[in-house]
Amino acid sequence: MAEITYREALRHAMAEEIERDENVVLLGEEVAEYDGAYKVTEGLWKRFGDKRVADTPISEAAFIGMGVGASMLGLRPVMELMFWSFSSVAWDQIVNNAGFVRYMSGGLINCPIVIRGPANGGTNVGATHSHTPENWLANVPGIKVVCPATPYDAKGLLKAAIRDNDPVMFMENTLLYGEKGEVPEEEYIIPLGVADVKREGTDVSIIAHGRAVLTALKAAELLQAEHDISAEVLDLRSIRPLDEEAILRTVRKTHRVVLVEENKPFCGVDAQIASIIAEKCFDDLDAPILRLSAIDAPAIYSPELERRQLPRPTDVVEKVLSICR
Amino acid sequence: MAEITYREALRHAMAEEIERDENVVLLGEEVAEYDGAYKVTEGLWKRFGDKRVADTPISEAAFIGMGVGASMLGLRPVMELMFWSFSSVAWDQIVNNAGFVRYMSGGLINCPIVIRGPANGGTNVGATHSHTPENWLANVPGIKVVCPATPYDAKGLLKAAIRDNDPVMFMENTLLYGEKGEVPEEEYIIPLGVADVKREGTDVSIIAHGRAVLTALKAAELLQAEHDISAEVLDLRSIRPLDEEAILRTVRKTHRVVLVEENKPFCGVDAQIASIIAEKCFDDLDAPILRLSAIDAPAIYSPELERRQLPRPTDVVEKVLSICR
Amino acid sequence: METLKTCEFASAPINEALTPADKIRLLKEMLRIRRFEQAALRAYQGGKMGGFLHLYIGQESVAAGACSLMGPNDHVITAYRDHGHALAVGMNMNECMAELFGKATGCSKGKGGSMHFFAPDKNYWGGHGIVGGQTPLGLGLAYGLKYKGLTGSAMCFMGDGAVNQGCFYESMNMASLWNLPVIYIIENNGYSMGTSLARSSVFKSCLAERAEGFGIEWDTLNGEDVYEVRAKIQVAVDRAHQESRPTVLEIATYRYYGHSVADAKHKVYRSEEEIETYKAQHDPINLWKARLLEERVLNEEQYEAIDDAAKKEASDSVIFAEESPIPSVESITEDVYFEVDRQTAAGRTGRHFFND
Amino acid sequence: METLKTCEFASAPINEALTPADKIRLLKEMLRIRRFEQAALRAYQGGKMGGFLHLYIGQESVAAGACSLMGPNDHVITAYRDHGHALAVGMNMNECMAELFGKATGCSKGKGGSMHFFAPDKNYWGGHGIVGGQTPLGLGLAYGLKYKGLTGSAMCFMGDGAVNQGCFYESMNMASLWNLPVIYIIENNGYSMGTSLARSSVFKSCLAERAEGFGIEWDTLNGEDVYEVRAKIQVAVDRAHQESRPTVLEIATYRYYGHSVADAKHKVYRSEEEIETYKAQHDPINLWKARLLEERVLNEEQYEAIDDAAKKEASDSVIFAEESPIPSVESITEDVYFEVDRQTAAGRTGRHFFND
Ligand SMILES: Cc1ncc(C[n+]2csc(CCOP(=O)(O)OP(=O)(O)O)c2C)c(N)n1
Ligand SMILES: Cc1ncc(C[n+]2csc(CCOP(=O)(O)OP(=O)(O)O)c2C)c(N)n1
Ligand SMILES: [Mg+2]
Ligand SMILES: [Mg+2]
Repeated sequence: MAEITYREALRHAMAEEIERDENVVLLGEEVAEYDGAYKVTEGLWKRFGDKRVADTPISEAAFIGMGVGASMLGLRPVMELMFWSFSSVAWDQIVNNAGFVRYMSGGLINCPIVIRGPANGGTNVGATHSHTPENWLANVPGIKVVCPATPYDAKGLLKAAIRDNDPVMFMENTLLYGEKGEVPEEEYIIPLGVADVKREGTDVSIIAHGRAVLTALKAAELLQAEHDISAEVLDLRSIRPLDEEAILRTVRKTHRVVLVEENKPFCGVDAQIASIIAEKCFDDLDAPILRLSAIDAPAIYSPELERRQLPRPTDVVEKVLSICR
Repeated sequence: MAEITYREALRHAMAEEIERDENVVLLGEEVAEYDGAYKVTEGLWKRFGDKRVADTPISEAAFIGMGVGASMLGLRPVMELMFWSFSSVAWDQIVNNAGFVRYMSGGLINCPIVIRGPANGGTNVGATHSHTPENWLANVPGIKVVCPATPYDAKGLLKAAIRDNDPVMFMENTLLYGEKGEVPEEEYIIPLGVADVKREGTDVSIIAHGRAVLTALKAAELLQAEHDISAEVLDLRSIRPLDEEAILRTVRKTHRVVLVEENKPFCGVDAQIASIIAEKCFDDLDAPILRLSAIDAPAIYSPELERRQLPRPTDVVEKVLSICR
Repeated sequence: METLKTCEFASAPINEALTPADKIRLLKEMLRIRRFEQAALRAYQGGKMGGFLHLYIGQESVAAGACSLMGPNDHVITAYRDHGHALAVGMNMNECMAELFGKATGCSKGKGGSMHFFAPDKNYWGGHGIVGGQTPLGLGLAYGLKYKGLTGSAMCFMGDGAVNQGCFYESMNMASLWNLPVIYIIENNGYSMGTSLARSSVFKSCLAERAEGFGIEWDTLNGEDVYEVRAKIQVAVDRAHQESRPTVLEIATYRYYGHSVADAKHKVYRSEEEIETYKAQHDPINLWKARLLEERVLNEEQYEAIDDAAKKEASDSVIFAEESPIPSVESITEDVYFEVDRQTAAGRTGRHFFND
Repeated sequence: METLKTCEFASAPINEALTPADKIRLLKEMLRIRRFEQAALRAYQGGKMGGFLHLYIGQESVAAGACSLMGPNDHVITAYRDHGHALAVGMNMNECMAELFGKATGCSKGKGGSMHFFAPDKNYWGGHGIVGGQTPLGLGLAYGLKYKGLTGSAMCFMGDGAVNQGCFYESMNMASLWNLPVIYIIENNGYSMGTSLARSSVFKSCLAERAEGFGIEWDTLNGEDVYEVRAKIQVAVDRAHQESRPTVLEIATYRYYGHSVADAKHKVYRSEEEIETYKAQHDPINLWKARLLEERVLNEEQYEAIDDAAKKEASDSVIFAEESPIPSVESITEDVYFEVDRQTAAGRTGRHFFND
């Protein structure tokens, strides 16, 4: 299998879906002539032309809403937010229009839109540019949320998201764009709502999503090598729909769990995961459910400190040791 | 003590603070000449005039941002959102500007703003008008969130919020505006971050905020009368800062807990409360932590069904019985 | 800007082309709106529904005139004051009244209520509660039409208060930049809730003139005359069809009732006299009726028959709504996700709902 | 609209009032900006900082000219391309460079970075990363001034791309409606990232003309000439002070570097020739220097001395930044809440942070 980057995997997914379905169109700031601020859409405008790949003005509310309106007519717009942080100026269009139009119309209208872009801290761009709104959006019934961690998942999930008939919020990570991984030549789809055991283990479960999965995997190696602890790493991949069975399965297997995410702690995704486990695995747990999130402050600029603000493998190790000793 | 409504309590708080501090100004749609869409500000424009109470155009992003800018100069704007739902079009101003300007400026700038208005379902106004964003906003370090349930709390907390030097999101409830309760004549303040045991009990703790507190209290009565179960009801009052000690105290007292809120379940405030309890009361719990939230769909219009969508006292009773039998 | 003189409205080609039956249909549509809403108001006062009820009465000529211009690829979207447009595109009163009653037979199965009527099969895309929030959606409909290579338009209605929501300007810029066939129609009834135009907006000659800064053609018109409404909107429709260019129109109109049924102050922020003057001298139904009488297309007897039919349709719809079933509790979680409703593979994978 | 002819700019009263020392100070401010940013660029390339670095080089006359007009109650706020305004209001290079290095001695203690400089003591309110997001804040500064009865203004800078954010229009309407002394200054450098003006906006004669629809006075000006910048902005400042009315100004300018340091394509979406022509013929520092030489206010030697001082200040600031301490890990949760930082009763009540 070829090794390609997360960025390329996303690009291939979009290219394949553009070719496959004439209703797929890519829209966003600098996605066309500039090849994308993070080069995710590089070459697509040249290849597919103005109709299928187009640059928008800096008007997120209008262009996201435009995508929603177009999707109601049957188009499948794939909208790039240069950063998911900029969803703040299109919030109403995302939540009320993409999220609720099917419900408010009693099921008469569909909204097969994908909104994608990076949602992460860790690149020293400050608090205004480092939002991770997966928890906010997964709070909204009607919306789906996906956070792939690897090139393989990125491609398979994005293709599933584009074909999905519901609005899917697809959250990437600028720190992952350059990460490489094996991706098959043949077409494949990864259904939304299926978590992935990224590493098998028996002593403790580490559950994560997005880039925190890589952190968890590094922690699992350290735990094995230095502490002889066998950690299972479960990658949620999709936040809503959620693979609850996979969560319960791993907790029932290891009886100990540490939840890791890069969001701020209060009402983060892992609060929800913790509440599910606390209810459904009450008799399975041998230790309290622990959470590790970003240090609870707006994203700091200072590069050294921002590295410290996000969960590091050693922080995960420490958490695990506190319940595995 | 006089019995006044929740609405009057809020109004008195604002009137007193306007009189007390020349920097307090009320701004929002229809708050002045129209006396407020829900009459919370009734009479205040007549009494205090154009300068202290003013009507804005339907431009939430501009007027909330205006309030933030004015607060940076030392004003203490109290901004009414006719519905908290309309925060969706001002989201960027609230999160990035009110929430982060202190941090991004390294503490050089304060933002003593209060944003208030009703945040609730249950009035058959549909999905676009029934948001309860306390979980989204409490996710943001830099922001404070308050959800009073009674007239007494509404007044004391609003006065504290106006005097607070950080941005406070104050979430009321149209279904509570007409509720009456005792409120003293003398001035008082209820500090943010102090929960209130609204009813003492020994067998189970019901933790709630906002209108769900009234639901919990009714449930507690039913439990006592019909099932001889003594339920303690803890009203969080303030979501951030959070009175964690009070939560741990009641759980350690009763060993059983049901969390009730009117928000949608995924990553609701109670997910956070559950995750705190699951971690810190691991050895204190005699039963799984249960949660009761709104039925997980956009707010339905149909009046009969919306009543069913929000937690009812009997639903709480059922949850409690499932862990107290 | 292209304009037509008053005297020419009746003789504009689009109006010249009207048969007597067409003209009577326009009257009928306006009467249907009025009688439907009067019945709805009574039912509201009788406690038959919840939430808001924003009446369109007084503005009927706008929706009826505009929607009478729709061809197969002309689409309509509006705000929460949406009953008029819904009926004008051809929705039946039963599904609309049942929606108000929150019944399973409602156009949105009782999920949307008064503010959220939809009929995509009739090119009607709602019914939107957030002020101004529909303006990017209207842009999207126009974009979708153009993308698909269809000759059509998206008429996006909005209030005079809605012009102060920023996404409208973003949408105008994009419509102009991308040559999209959207028609923004500002129904200027003089008030946004209790706030008069003068207290909410500053403008040069009118609100529509703000389009000038975006290189968009605009015009103003008097909404009381169906001929004028049709003639001037047709100019915009033609521009959309032929040049794929947007237009912004501002239509002077008036609402007789309060902002919503809950608006107790609507005779405080505006005078009784103002309301009565409008009713007496500018009522669009009376004016159209007078026209048709004058043109001898209509006589009083026919008028009564049409009106009676509208009243009957309205009262029948109340009975229909009353007798319709309340949606089931299970239906609360239906229509949230397409994939779950259809029980596709995607809908059966993973957990979508999180109670218990 | 009030305009001044080119020949008159130098003799506008506000420019006539400039002493030779004042004129040299303007030169010095522009050179400080350029040398600071060149030093910052080198440090960035040397891996000394993270995130973005948006250089203002080429646009110095705008910030220097505008800020030279500030009286005690005139305030400034801008977007993320904020180093020029920061230095022009009087911030020192040390605190600015240290901020870029993410050090505890930075103006925002290393918390804001390049996009988020602040100096409220100098009436400088940032430095804002979300495009257009500062426009309501500028409105709020103007509102606050008026509320407090102060005679002042809020100059709110923004880019040509930022005009397509809706809150700008909402803000213009409110500024006009409430007579607020805000001055929106569009620094039109022809591009928003890789998108030229023509590909992002439709307008009549210029972007500022969109203000017309809101009854706001507007004007355009050539940013390369400090006299013109000062003369025309002063008209707006006078309007703010005397009439408490807003103004929208559009200033033609140019950035020499890419959108940010990461912009590898900036010689693809615009030609090398375009850049070189601007540098050769329109460089604001060269032009101002030539003026002052011509006016015999300056000689080459003095120029070199001023430039050397600016370079030295810049390189010293790099040393300062290098040698400054990294903020402590504990500082991550400082400056989040006022009440917690001050350990007031409110700050000591309840839990504010939720790790562990
Ligand atoms: C963003 C937003 N802000 C406020 C409201 C509350 N609201 C509903 S209708 C309305 C007045 C709108 O007036 P206008 O646009 O003139 O329409 P009209 O009611 O006259 O048809 C207001 C303030 C809302 N629904 N959405
Ligand atoms: C709401 C939002 N959308 C997108 C961005 C990303 N972005 C940052 S600067 C920029 C271009 C802005 O151009 P312009 O306003 O002309 O300012 P200039 O960079 O030329 O100074 C973009 C698209 C952002 N920061 N905020
Ligand atoms: Mg109106
Ligand atoms: Mg620019």
